[in-house]
Amino acid sequence: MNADMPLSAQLINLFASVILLLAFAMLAQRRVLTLINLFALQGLTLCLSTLVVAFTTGQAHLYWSAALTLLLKALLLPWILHQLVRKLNVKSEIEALINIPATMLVGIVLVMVAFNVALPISELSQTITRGTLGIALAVVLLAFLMMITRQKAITQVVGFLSMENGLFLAATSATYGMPMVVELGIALDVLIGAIILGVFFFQIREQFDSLDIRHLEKLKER
Amino acid sequence: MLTLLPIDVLLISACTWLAIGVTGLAAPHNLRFVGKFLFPLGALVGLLAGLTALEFLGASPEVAVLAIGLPNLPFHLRLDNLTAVFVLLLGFTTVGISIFAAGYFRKGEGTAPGLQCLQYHFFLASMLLVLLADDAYAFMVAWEGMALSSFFLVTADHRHAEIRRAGYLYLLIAHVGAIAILLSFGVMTSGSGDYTFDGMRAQAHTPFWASLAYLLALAGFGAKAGLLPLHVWLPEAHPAAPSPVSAMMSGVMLKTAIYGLLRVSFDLAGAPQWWWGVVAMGIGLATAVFGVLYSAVQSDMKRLLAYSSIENIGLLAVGLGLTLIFHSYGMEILAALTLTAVFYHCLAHAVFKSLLFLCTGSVLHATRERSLGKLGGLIHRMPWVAWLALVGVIASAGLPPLSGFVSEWLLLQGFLFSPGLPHPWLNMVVPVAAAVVALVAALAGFAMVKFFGIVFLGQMREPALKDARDAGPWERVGLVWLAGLTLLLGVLPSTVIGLIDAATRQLLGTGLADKVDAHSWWMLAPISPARASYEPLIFLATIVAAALIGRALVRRLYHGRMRRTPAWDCGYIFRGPRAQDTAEGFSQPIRRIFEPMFRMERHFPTSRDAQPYYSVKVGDRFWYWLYLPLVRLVNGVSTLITGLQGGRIAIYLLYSFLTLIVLLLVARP
Amino acid sequence: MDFFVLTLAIPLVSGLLLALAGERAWAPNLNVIASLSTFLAAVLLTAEIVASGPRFVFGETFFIDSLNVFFVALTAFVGLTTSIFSGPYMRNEREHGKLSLPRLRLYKSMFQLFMFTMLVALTTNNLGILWVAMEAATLTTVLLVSLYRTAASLEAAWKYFILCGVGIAQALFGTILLYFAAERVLGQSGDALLWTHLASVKGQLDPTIMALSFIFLLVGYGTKVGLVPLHNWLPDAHAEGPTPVSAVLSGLLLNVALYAILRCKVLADGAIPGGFASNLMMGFGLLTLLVASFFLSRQKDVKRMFAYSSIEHMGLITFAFGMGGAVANFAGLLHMTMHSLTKSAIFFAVGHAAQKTGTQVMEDIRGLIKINPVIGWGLMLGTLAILGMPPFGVFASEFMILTHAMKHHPWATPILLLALGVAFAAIFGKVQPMVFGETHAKRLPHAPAITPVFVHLAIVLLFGLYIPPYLTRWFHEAARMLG
Amino acid sequence: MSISGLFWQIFAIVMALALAPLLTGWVNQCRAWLQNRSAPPLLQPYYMLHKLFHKDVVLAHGASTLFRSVPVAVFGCMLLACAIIPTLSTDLPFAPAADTIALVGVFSLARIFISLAAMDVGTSFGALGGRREMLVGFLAEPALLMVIFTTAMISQSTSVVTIVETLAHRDFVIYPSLAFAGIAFTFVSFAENARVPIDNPATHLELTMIHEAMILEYSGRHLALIEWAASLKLYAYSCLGLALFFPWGIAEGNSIGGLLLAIPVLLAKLTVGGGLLAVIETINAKVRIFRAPEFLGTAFLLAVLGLLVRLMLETRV
Repeated sequence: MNADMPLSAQLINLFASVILLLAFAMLAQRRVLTLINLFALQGLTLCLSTLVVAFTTGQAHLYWSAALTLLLKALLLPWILHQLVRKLNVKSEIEALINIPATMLVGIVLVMVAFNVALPISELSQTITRGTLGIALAVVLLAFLMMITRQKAITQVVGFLSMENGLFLAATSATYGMPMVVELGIALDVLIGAIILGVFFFQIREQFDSLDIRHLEKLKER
Repeated sequence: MLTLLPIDVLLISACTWLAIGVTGLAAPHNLRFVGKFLFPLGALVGLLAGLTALEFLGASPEVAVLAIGLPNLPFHLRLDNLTAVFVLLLGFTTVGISIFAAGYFRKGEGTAPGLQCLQYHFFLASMLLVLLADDAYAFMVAWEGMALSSFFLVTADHRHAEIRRAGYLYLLIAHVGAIAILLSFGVMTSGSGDYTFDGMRAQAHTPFWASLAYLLALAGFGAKAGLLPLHVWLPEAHPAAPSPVSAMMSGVMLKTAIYGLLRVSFDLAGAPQWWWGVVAMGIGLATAVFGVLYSAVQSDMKRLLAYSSIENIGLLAVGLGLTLIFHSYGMEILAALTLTAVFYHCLAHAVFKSLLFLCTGSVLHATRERSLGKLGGLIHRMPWVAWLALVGVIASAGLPPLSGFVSEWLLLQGFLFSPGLPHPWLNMVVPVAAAVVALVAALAGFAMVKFFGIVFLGQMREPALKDARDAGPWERVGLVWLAGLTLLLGVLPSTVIGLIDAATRQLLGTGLADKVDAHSWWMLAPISPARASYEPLIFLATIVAAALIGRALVRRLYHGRMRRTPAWDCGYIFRGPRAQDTAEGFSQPIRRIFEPMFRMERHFPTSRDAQPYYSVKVGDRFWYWLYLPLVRLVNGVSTLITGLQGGRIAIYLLYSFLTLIVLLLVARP
Repeated sequence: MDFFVLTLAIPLVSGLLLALAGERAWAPNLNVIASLSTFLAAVLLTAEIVASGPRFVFGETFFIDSLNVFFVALTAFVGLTTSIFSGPYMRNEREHGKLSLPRLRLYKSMFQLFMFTMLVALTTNNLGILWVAMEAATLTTVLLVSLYRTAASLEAAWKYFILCGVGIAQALFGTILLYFAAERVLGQSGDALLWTHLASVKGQLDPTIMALSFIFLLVGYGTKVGLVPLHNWLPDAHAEGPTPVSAVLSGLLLNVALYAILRCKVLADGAIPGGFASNLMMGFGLLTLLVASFFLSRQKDVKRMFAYSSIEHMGLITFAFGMGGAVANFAGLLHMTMHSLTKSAIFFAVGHAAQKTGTQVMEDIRGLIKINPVIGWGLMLGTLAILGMPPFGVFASEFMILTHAMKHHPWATPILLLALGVAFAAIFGKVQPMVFGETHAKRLPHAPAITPVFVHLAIVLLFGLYIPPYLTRWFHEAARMLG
Repeated sequence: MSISGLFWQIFAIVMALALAPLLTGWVNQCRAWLQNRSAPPLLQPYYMLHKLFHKDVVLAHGASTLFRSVPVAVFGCMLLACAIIPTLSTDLPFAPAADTIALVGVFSLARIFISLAAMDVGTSFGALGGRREMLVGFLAEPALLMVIFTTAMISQSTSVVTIVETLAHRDFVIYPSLAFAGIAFTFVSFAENARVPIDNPATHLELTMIHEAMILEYSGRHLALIEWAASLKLYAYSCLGLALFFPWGIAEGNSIGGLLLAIPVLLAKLTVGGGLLAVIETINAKVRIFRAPEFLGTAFLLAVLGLLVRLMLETRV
């Protein structure tokens, strides 16, 4: 990191690093509620980072994005998830398919991959946030990994939402955010998706008495 | 001013057939309407098509482009002499079969008559279009339409699992063959993108690509014709189908494959290589031997005939191969000789095999029995069918003076004059091939004697056969038509060769007609009378005259008294119909001599059996050598691949994940 | 009135209306009427576009050219026939006690909303909105797939949701990268995601970013198309949802996802030299085709089997578009159309068959031709059509694809043929005993709506023999647009 | 075709009709001598025919029209065969009607007729004989064809007349191919004429018989015609063998002198041939029916070998 970097860029890089760190923390987390909290924290960091970008670049619509992020990712979705966990009586312990150290190792490899892939592109970018594109990709990949390794429906969903965070980070970092219509649309989709998920959880729970996705392995080729 | 060219007439014929078929759908269960009106109408159209082709033969090609088809490839049609010969075959054979069919269909036998009428006439129309098609798309549409309609006809009585299985196998192999044909067309366009046949003719093919096209066509058309090893559908599908359909398939449809092969190897693929002929001849010989041996050991009369068709197709392939060899070495007279043999055998086989299949149809209707072991003595109850079948049997056995012999004779002449070939190795192979052909012809006689003897002669093996009734008037007319054609083809070879010579000239540039015409019309001497000649009419007349004079003299000089008694049978007390030779017994020598060729499952009775019995099942080795391993391979791969769908969502996500990672790391512009 | 607005508004409004009052007796009729009006509007819109060329709507948000108007017409048509079909079908389901009234309301409402999202995805000029609409299409159908609330349907819907959600997230990443690339040329404005603008500057987009972007887009939308190995949700969702849903998923949703890829491919091809996007698509296409065909022979559930068949055909179409060029694109478009029509017809027939016999297990379905000759023949002919037997239109497009492949990519031909052969053997071997043979099943209370099956098949048959010249022109124009 | 040609053609046919039973009688007589039996009279076959013609026909109940037509048909076939094989002269107006290939066809036709007739009544022996006959037939027929091919290749023709003329004119060159062909032809002739290694014309033992099994149910004039046809067949084969391998003495054209010379030459050749036949029959034992394929297979192979030898050694000379 260059010393002559403006403060805003340093801040953004810091926030991005925090997001990546949180992604790792989520990957390593064994408890559902903590996981949701970490997710909320990630949303909050994302919101802050967006605010910094908005402030620095003067892009007005980014304030809206930041607000939306705060509302949706940091408050509403975590709240819904909390409610669900409570209502559905989810066991707080998360069972992973692969043990956590191994997952972490794979995660580190993924970060390397992501940085490598993003490097030639970041160099093309003129934005102050260009360094964070690799981080965004890494967050997406880590969330993907989390979805693969976790056995609970709810953790998969958190992974999925965390992936959205990564995407959002990418959008702000590479291009100062997508056009407003699109942002709104995406937010709406995420919200509806979350609601449908909630409905789903109840249905799954009703059907299987559990949210463990191991029950969802009946459909296959025999 | 409206002038109807022959090609228009043929097109109208095809459309009329389609229309007749659709009309059948209007009254699907009205047997009287469909049988007594639509089918005879179809026969008339067949006659029209046949006469048109007859009229056309010798004229210059006509083309037509229809407004249907693909946007950049509308249906191209073309009527040339090669097509005309096969239209002739289609038309005249159809007359007999359709008239027979008019009296054949019964209530409650499988698909409704009207629907069968649709499928049948669709089948006819598509065969006509196959012959007329002049671009790859039209050809493929007609070709697959033919396969499809005949598939539905084969499975008309789909309540039986084995019939369904036969239909499946048939359509599958037909489809695989169609794929090969399509590929062959693709190769022949040489990347020009022009899928009309004219476009293919215009290409200059390198030997490699031409050979590839030829081999693909051989595989594709061979699958339809029943060449080894793609023959397995044939003995299943032919018995399964209603008899007029078996007749149509065996008599006409198999010939369309020969047509395609001729079209590709002489017309489209460029100058033939000498080894093309060797390949065709080798496969043909193997097919012929295989067909005739299996034909001789069958216990089901329609299967027997089906295998006999395989044999005949094999002989046709041999003729084709020989023609290719001669043609590639520029020995055009000999090529013309063997090509004439091929055409002649196509015509002859179409007629006599239809005749025989129709006869089995009559027997089947009269007795509800296909197994040779339960038939016998039908000549007493069904004299019409029996005597007409005898005509077919003699022709099929390749005996003078009927049609089968003429083509065999021409083919053997071709073999005989082969030593002029510049290739020493070929010089050695060809006579051996001739020996095999001779063996096949002789074995065909064995199979045919078995067929006729067991079905029509002897005593009735089952009491129920006493109620068998002879064929009805429609069926008789159909049979007589075909038997008459067989006789005509047998005794008027020069005339017929004069007709088909236009096609020979078209493909080779040389014909036989001028040589044949140089002599009396009853004499067939394709090269010169000193080298070889055959006068079937004199031949027949001599035998008949000798027989009649002999009989008259004996009657005049002696007396004609006759008594009926029980059979003498070496003085043994008469032991009833069960003591007769069975179909299995009759073919025992063949099974024994050619044992390695068959895959036999036998059960011998022992002294401890409460109910001793003997049974033998003859299986096709190709199933075990080729088809079952292939099925196992596909199943194995399928099992491996279905492992992908293991039901775990995490694994599914992993697939996406890995795909992404791999693409990110590997894919670079 | 603007036909375009109507085309979009009718499904949206009727969807909302049905959501509010879908339990009434007239609801099924409303569903059909709405679909019919949508279809009519789409036809008029098509006529207008064909007559007067492409145009923008709502500023530059929507863009209708000959490529997407063709999909609009197709979508509206299949939507109409599906709604006709689903009337008696759903009534039977209800009388079998499989569905309650509120679920039927959900079904009808979601069906219309689904149509809306697809039409939006097809007509929007904004790649971001395209993404949003695709995601919304997923969301609406997730509820449709789990309509029966059985264990299996929940599982299928869950897998559908997660896999497609993740997939579509990749597509969003791709879209962001695309925006990133575009922004450097077009400047930072909302225009940078407008396809018409992107297409005009596609040569200047940075190849590195575009390559990365296309990978994400392909993997993302490819999940929805059902490209192997991203296809795993597809058979489950098709098999466990109600049959009308399977029909529209197979017949329409896959098309729309492929359409999204096509739009992106045009840009990627313009930006990246060396046929990067084409090669990727050809590779995925072939892999999909081959793997799916081997899946077929192991199937026991009839809808599952036809789902794999859809995957197989999507592979073939992807391959065709991958080859590119006017002929292959034309063939690809034609094949999409033929596949949509044929596959939905098959699902209609299969739906009735499954209802009559009370099972989707193929071994238990026998002798359809005896229970109901019309359904039996419908299934038989549909199957033959989808297997590429002439004279059905699927053969026409397969013929063009194969011949084009032989000309330009001869190495691919054996793979194509192997896959087609294996698929033929597998599907036909399973369908034939279902249609033919003996059975003991009994009749249904409501006569099935068979017209859609035969209307579809008749069109497919017509296309095999004759493609009307104005359609040809239209296809050619669309094909040229794809480059 | 000239009047004299027609006359000699008819003369040849009449001679065949007359001579054929005599040849059979001669062979039987020789056999009896060689086997130390008292010989039947030379004219015994004529007596037989005469007696049979006089007798009533006793027809089995199950016999169909086919059964009754076959004797005349077979008789007609054999007569045709005799008509086209040059015995005295090569100027045969009927000869173009059938070349050697068609000749083989005539024999097959007769065989098929008689096999069918054997199956007609529906007795166990009949069908047994029929299938054995066909077994012999399908092996003998290609062998015969190959023999004919060898000679046809030498003479570049399949016309019997041309073959005989060519072979008669040849210098005395040793054709190894003809030797092979000759042996094969001998084998085939034995099999085709129901002679000893394959069949025994003088037995009604069910395990061994072929020809006799087929005609068990015939009687009266039918049997007479069949027996006569059998004699004609033996005569035809003998003449064919003589024409192919010992063609000297057959007149070309219609000179009375040549023909008058040809008659004694033919008689002499037949006498010797019949004697040799009897000798071979006597010194051989009948083989089991399933050795017959080996026997005929050997003949087939020899014939093919002859053909190959012809191609290998003789075409280059």
